[in-house]
Amino acid sequence: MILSDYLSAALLIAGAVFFLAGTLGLLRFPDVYTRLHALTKADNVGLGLMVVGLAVQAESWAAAGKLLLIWLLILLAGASVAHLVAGGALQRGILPWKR
Amino acid sequence: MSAAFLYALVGVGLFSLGLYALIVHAHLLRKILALNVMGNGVFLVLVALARRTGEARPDAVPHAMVITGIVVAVSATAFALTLMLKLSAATGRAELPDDRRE
Amino acid sequence: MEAVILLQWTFDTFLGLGLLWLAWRALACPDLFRAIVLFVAFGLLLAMAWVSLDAPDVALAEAAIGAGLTGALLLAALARLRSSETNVEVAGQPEKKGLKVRNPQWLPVVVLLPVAAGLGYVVLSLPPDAVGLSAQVAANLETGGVSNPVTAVLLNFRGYDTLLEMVVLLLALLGVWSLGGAALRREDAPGLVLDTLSRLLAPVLILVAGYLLWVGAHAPGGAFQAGSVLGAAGVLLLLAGWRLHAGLAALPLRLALVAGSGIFLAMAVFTLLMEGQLLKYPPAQAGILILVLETAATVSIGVTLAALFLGGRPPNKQDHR
Amino acid sequence: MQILYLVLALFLLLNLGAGMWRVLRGPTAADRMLATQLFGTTAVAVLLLLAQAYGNPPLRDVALVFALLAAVTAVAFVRRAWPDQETGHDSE
Repeated sequence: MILSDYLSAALLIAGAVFFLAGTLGLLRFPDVYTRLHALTKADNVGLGLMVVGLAVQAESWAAAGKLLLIWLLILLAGASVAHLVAGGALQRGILPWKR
Repeated sequence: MSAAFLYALVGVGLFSLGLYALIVHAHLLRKILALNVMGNGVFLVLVALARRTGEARPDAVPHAMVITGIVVAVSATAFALTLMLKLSAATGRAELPDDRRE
Repeated sequence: MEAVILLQWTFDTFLGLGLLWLAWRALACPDLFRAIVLFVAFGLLLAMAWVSLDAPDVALAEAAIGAGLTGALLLAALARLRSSETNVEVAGQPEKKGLKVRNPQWLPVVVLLPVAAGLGYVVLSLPPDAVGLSAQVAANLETGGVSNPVTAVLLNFRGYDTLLEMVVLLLALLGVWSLGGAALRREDAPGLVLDTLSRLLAPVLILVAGYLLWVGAHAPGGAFQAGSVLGAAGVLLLLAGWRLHAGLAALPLRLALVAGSGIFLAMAVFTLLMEGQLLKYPPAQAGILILVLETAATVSIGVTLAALFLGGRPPNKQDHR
Repeated sequence: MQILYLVLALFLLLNLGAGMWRVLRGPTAADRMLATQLFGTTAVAVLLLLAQAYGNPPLRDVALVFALLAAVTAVAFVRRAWPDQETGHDSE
């Protein structure tokens, strides 16, 4: 184990924690709008941390770039889908949750 | 038993599940899903058995067959869905006529 | 090493159980929409199974088709089914109809249990080590023109399979088109977000299709994977409200559709005349010939899949007059 | 390191299994669709981990295709299959 291994392991584990948080949010949050947060924030950060953790180990700059591209694409897809779903849900009269 | 046989058995299970659903369900969309599950079961058996080469590269011929199979399956599914929609537009229901009752 | 093998086994077991469970739920749950969502999830899990079985070429095809096309096709069909069923005013809830099963249910179980057990027995009785055709593929790879064995099998050693497969795709589309024109549905304005998404993603999708086509010669990838990604690009554009210009819908579209099988057929005749054998390329030129074939096949597969999603013959110029 | 990659991949797979509960439960169609979106993101992470664990870089291309097509099914849902009246509870 060298320093970069420790760094990579720490980032990967942090990413997994965010994924766990995202799944918990998906299961525990009370309505569609709040669940959107769990998916678009926690999971994307989790994937981002994992991508950085793996990029540290990547064999070349091109491979690291491909990892980054994958993350950007997921961000784009997640953000757009969240917006479309939230807009559609409002249009169909699903009321946001109130305490 | 190696992992190849585990997946081959899963493939057999998927095929049997699909076949059961194909017989039991009346709705055509469900039948199309069942056919797809059956097909994926067959693909899984083929690819799993291609893995029996030990440490060497898996057999490429079943892989090639499955790739063409996946693309053919999706186009056949599209055709089946169109036929189903045609039937439903004509008769108002996406089910085959039940000749026991009429 | 022990721990790694144990972890792989655990992963494979969970994946296998997950596949069976998802398939069972998708086929048994009462709501059709839920069944489709579960089937899409099943496709995603299946792609991981291909990876676990060391079949990255298959995983690529499954990722493109299972994640993108199948779900879109099924959801669009379900939407049209609902509108047609409500139009005709069928008694009873259309949602509930998926549940209706024919009695008696135990009969198929009794018949199918021995079938399943027999299939399982046959699979388990196969020899645990079998090289299959991999030795022959490896031995002939030098003359194949490409170093990825799957591409070599698809385009060279068993090229006639792929030729006929292109024809099957075309036949499926002809079947769909023969059932009538595409439903002229009024598409809502896509809105800023969807418009931007499709404008950003479509070029990247086409670029990745080209990349997969190119790396297919020496790494996982190839015409089918590239064509599926191209088809997904078409589906995304169609969903965003884009339609083929009427001037392009007649001859150019049809040319793109038959390009794959047409060029394949021409190549078959050519090699038959030159080499005396169907689709037997001269080893020196095999690489470039395969690339030409794959490019044509990619375009045809992509356009065919997008046209299948549209679900009918696109309106011609003549129809507008 | 290989063990860590595989442990994390397994962990994410179990995470997926937990997310399935939301697909089954609903209550709205949008919830089910969102859960499959989670599937896509998690599957990408699993594939990247497996690529590293097995030292098999082409698996990253599979993850790339997943990432590219993550939106297509959800867009199809929003544009086509989302019923106009959503009561907030599916007819069970």
